[in-house]
Amino acid sequence: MATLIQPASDTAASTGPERHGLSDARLLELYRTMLRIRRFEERVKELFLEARLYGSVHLYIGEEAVATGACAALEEGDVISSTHRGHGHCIAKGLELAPMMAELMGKVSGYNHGKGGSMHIASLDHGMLGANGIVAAGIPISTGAAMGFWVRGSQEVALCFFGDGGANHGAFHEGINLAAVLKLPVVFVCENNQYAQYHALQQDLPIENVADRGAAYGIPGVVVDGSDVLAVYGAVKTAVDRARSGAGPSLIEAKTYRFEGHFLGDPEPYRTKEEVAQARASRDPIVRFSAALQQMGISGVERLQEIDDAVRADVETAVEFGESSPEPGPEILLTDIYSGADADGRESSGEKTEAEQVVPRDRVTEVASREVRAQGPQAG
Amino acid sequence: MATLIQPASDTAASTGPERHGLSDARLLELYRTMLRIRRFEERVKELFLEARLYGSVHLYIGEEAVATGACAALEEGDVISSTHRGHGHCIAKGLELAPMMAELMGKVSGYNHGKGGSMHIASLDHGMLGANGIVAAGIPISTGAAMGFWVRGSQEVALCFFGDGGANHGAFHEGINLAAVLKLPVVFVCENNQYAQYHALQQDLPIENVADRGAAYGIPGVVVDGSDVLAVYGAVKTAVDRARSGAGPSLIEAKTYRFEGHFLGDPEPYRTKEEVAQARASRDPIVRFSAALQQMGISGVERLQEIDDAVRADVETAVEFGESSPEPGPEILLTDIYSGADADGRESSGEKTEAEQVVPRDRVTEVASREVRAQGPQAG
Amino acid sequence: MPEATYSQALNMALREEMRRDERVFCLGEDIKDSTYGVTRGLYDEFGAKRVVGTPISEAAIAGAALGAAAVGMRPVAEFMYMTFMMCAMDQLVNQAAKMKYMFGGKAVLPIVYRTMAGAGRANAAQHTQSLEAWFSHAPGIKVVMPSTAYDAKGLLKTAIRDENPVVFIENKVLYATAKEDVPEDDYTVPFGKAAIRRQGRDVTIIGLQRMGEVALAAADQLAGEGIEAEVIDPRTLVPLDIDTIATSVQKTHRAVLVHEAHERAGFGAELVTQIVTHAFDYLDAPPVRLANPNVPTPFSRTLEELSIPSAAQVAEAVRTLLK
Amino acid sequence: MPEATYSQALNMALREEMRRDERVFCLGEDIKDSTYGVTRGLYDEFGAKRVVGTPISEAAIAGAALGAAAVGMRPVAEFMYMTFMMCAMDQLVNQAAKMKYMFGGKAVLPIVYRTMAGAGRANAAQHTQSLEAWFSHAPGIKVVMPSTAYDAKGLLKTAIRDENPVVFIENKVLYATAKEDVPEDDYTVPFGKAAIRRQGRDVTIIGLQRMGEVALAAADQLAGEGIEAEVIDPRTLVPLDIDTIATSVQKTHRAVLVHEAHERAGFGAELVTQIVTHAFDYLDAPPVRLANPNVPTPFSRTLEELSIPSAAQVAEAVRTLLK
Ligand SMILES: Cc1ncc(C[n+]2csc(CCOP(=O)(O)OP(=O)(O)O)c2C)c(N)n1
Ligand SMILES: Cc1ncc(C[n+]2csc(CCOP(=O)(O)OP(=O)(O)O)c2C)c(N)n1
Ligand SMILES: [Mg+2]
Ligand SMILES: [Mg+2]
Repeated sequence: MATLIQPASDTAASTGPERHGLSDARLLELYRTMLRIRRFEERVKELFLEARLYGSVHLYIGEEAVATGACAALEEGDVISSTHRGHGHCIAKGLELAPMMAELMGKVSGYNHGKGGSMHIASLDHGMLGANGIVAAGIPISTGAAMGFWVRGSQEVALCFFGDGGANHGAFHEGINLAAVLKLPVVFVCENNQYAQYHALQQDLPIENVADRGAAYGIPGVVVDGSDVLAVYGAVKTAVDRARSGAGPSLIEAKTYRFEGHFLGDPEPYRTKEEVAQARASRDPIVRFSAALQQMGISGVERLQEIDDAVRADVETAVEFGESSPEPGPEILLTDIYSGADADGRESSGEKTEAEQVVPRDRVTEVASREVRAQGPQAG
Repeated sequence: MATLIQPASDTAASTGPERHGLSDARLLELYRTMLRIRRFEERVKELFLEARLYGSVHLYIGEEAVATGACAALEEGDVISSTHRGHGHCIAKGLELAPMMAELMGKVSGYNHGKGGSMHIASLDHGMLGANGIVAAGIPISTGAAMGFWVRGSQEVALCFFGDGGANHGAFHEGINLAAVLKLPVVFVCENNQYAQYHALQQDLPIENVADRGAAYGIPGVVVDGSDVLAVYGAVKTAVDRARSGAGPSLIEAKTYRFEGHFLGDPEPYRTKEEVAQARASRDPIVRFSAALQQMGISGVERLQEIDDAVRADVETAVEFGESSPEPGPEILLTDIYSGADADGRESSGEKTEAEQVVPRDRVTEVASREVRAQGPQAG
Repeated sequence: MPEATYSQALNMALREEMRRDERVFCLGEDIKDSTYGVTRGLYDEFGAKRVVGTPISEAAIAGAALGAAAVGMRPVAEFMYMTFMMCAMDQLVNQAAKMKYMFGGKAVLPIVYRTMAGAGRANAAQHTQSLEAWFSHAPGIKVVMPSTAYDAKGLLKTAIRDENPVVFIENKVLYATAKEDVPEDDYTVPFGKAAIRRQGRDVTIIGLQRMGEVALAAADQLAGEGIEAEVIDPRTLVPLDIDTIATSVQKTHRAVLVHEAHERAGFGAELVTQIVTHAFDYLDAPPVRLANPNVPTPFSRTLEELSIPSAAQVAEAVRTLLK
Repeated sequence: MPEATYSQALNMALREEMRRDERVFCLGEDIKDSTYGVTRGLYDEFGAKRVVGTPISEAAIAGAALGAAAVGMRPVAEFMYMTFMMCAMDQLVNQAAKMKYMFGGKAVLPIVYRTMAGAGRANAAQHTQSLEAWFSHAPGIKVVMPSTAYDAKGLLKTAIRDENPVVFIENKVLYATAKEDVPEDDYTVPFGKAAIRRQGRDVTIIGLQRMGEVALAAADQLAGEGIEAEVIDPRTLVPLDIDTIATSVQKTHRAVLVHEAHERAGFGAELVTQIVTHAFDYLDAPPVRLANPNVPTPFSRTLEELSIPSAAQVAEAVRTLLK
């Protein structure tokens, strides 16, 4: 059975929320990150409904505490893999809103030059190994990133987000098992929002918790309240430390709820309006954390309002950036298929690639991790 | 944790082996089946070394109690799926030795007309859905057979053999999970012979027992001594009854050991000769069952010897049948690719197929299960 | 005779076949509330044992359909997007396609693997792949690509009644845009019979599925210039009606192939090969192949549009051919 | 310069590259005791972190290589038999092949996916599949098929140094039978350069991998009859050296393609298409394609032999072409 980490709020009455040693500034940073996700997503929805944005878009509203708490537990150089519902992960990992919004609009100034869109948004520079259109596909990939760190003996950790629906895919089993066998530095975070597209998780999962499957791989399985950002942070931090120490992977299940449809346009035949309204009223992670911050005396309503105003302004700037950016032109249709080669895979230059040089032994780790380290630490 | 079924022999001193209500005749039949497997395989090995037989051949020697005990728990109409190491499953499910041997020789009189060979031997008439060259691939297939029974509401059960190595494949996870979610009538039997080709299971499995993974699907996980045919029978019978009653699948792990190399020609660099010799001396399922039969007073040495003689004669007949059968000719190279169509998928006749008739509601079950019922009950 | 969309026509076929034969059942992800409407309402009529919702487990779906067929049922399995079939290739191609042959013929495997392919809706690279070439390269499987509502219904019925694994490829754009009168009664469209969608003498344009529309649009443009294109829809790739295609090319002396899948090693190459094999002496010029260039489908609408053959491109290719 | 088999030459390449660059590491099933000898001894030299044994989990192997490459390593992943890659197509084609493009170019993914294809050893249908056409249809992946020991070493080195996912197809029969002097020093064989294995004026025979030998054997037979065949080994399919092929066909006016994969939608169709595109006016007859017929590989040696193109068949095809 999975270990249940009690939501911080349950113990709040006696001791106040557990802050896991985070400074006031970092706590406010968590709040700001959650709001950035919320306001970004709200705006994306509006733009979609106004047909100023298009594609398959899956919103993260309601789940903000998971990405935010989890990414806050990472260090510079650590990497994440994500899912089709990836905006929150991007923001929590420190990606900027403007090139994100531009990417959702298919603009050339987007992170992927408009070639990826919402489902494939990525920034290796930030250690963000990509949203993914294929359920559970990020699991073997993050295991592989962890394998890379392990082979070269460096200290980074990989963190993998996936949905409850993904826990039934073969890639879940193979990816986690391989990581467990080799004790790779990776943390698997299941975002259990209780639905897989058009049906409730119960239809798919013959047991109570996804986390209980940790036992099948001899790794810790932990259930955490996914609307409590501090609880998520605490559970993930423990797992990240464990991974970094060489003790291997963990499986963390964050119980959460998505307030919006599966994708923009979802008629939501599978749940009632009341159910959603109740969840919004009772388990909004931002409302909860706002209350906690006030209770802890870290912030008053005014300060939080200021943060919100600033975030909204950032989102607006991102929208303007996206909308004013040019459409990609035909000249980039056939680029970026191969590195150092044309669209047919033919070498595009006679230059020696870096790989062809002899790399001295002691420079390997440095060279190898350079790319993923180019950017600073993520939010939180 | 998996439930451990104590090997019958451990309790033998006090109460004698548990016979699970099997008559003397059926017990002797179990013995005969195990011997048929052993003698068949021994002969296959000789023929291979004499180059009178070829291909990728994986022997079942040492594991006879698993197939025999498991198939004995099935009823007419039940089906099995098998693995690359399938000869034992075939014999236990009642296939005849002669067309089996002919198939291994690639002869037209073989079960598959020489098109399948050892790794694909099959007889749907016997409810034997095929050996399989792909590790774990039989798992979703047997889940599907069980789904077929469940959809039409008939009473058959599917039983799936797979290896310990297969427990790490995505198909294991998806196939068992799907069966568990729908509570399909299927029994998964893991033959844990402690090796997956060239390495010990420990390298792959981060937990003690494959059966412990049952908990990940909310189904019983049972460990049984795979060299004790009665223990296997007992555990599988319980699971088959459970499946037939509508309570869903079970995962049974039979701990066994393969006495021969992974395939014929294996240099066995991964284990010592002593280890093998010790296993042969201490856990030969046939020696054990022979002792039990004598202890229970069911049979004397002479009767067992008679059975052996008869079995050897059968095997010899099979060899003669195979060797005297003709090679397939070019005229069958391009047949059997499609049903009712030529090699390019073009309709080969204007006749209406049975499917094109209107099938009255009450005949459906009968029609649907006709094919798999054509043959009588299997050994045991 | 009511008007029906492609997706409604498919729904009619499923419903009628499920009523006709109790062995027919559907399985797949979210087929109860049916994302694209093809299985809509079937759950209400036939219940949870004939419309089986599964976890997100494509390999298990493919294998389960195979196992059920092996014991006498007639499953219709759905893969939401064709790209997801990549999660199930072993069960589809190593198992389902090969089983009958490996078993020496002693298996009858009536399975329909329904799926949806094509680009044009800004779904990016992982939700747009057209894999008809892969399945055509897998002996034992039949490959069907309906392009009209009428054919969708008739071909799906044929697929369900076929005794072999059939990969039945639907098109995401056609679901809603292809619309016509579709008979409510029982009819089938045979496999291996191409449809001549337009007669012409100057060039043969073969368009797969939605590219048939593109070919017809090009033909309309060309007609204004006095060029009469014959437009052929193969309807099924395996079996392929090479007779109709070759006869047309022998008449027109020129061929243009249009499909959405990537160009390199796509089914267009097979068509070119069969055309030159059967009509070499009649050809005035090499057949021209128009396809998705060798690039994963880009997300941006602007780029996506550039990556799908257009009527203008087809028309231009024909003009060049005729020069 | 010592004589080495194809399998030994591959082993040399791996060892040399692993010594040269610590980012290079191997992963796969049973690569420690190496079933076919390619990775033999590497574990002893480089240890468990550079020669990583994995569970039987092809999708995880493919994805792990991708993830490791994304963080700067240079993995060489092994799939014991090419058919088993069907268990990993999503990771290989949806993920590895598309990632760079989907990410707008911002990923460098130096991965070698080694595997073994071909028939000829009575392994039956599930252990013999040649899938070069599938991977050629997946933009973002390069496809390499060495046919000699020298090329095996040189192309594997190029593959390891390439910055892209490469599907590197070895051949199970050639492992032991292809043998020649292989330099011990560092050399590479470039991608996209076909080798002319034999010069001739009457016909161009293009043989993929082991079918090159068959083509050469046919050429020898034909030479006795005064027919001089040019035999070309493309060596890499993506990129493809169409220049060398087209130049040859423009000279000989006739082409025969030979491969082991199934005929329908095989890479032969792509070759025919490119040849007619580039050399139509030079062709005296349509290119002829010889391949595994559209049938899963049968087990029986007798049948298996019939399912692989033979020198006699190739020679006969050439004679017919020249009639
Ligand atoms: C392999 C695969 N199968 C099916 C889909 C279609 N699909 C996209 S999202 C989704 C549901 C995913 O549920 P879950 O993993 O719980 O994530 P959530 O959407 O709830 O965040 C499905 C079925 C897919 N993208 N990939
Ligand atoms: C998907 C797949 N991967 C790899 C192989 C190669 N292979 C054949 S048998 C085998 C080992 C199987 O081990 P296990 O499942 O324990 O069965 P055992 O051989 O011990 O009976 C391997 C790796 C295969 N046939 N299929
Ligand atoms: Mg979910
Ligand atoms: Mg084993």
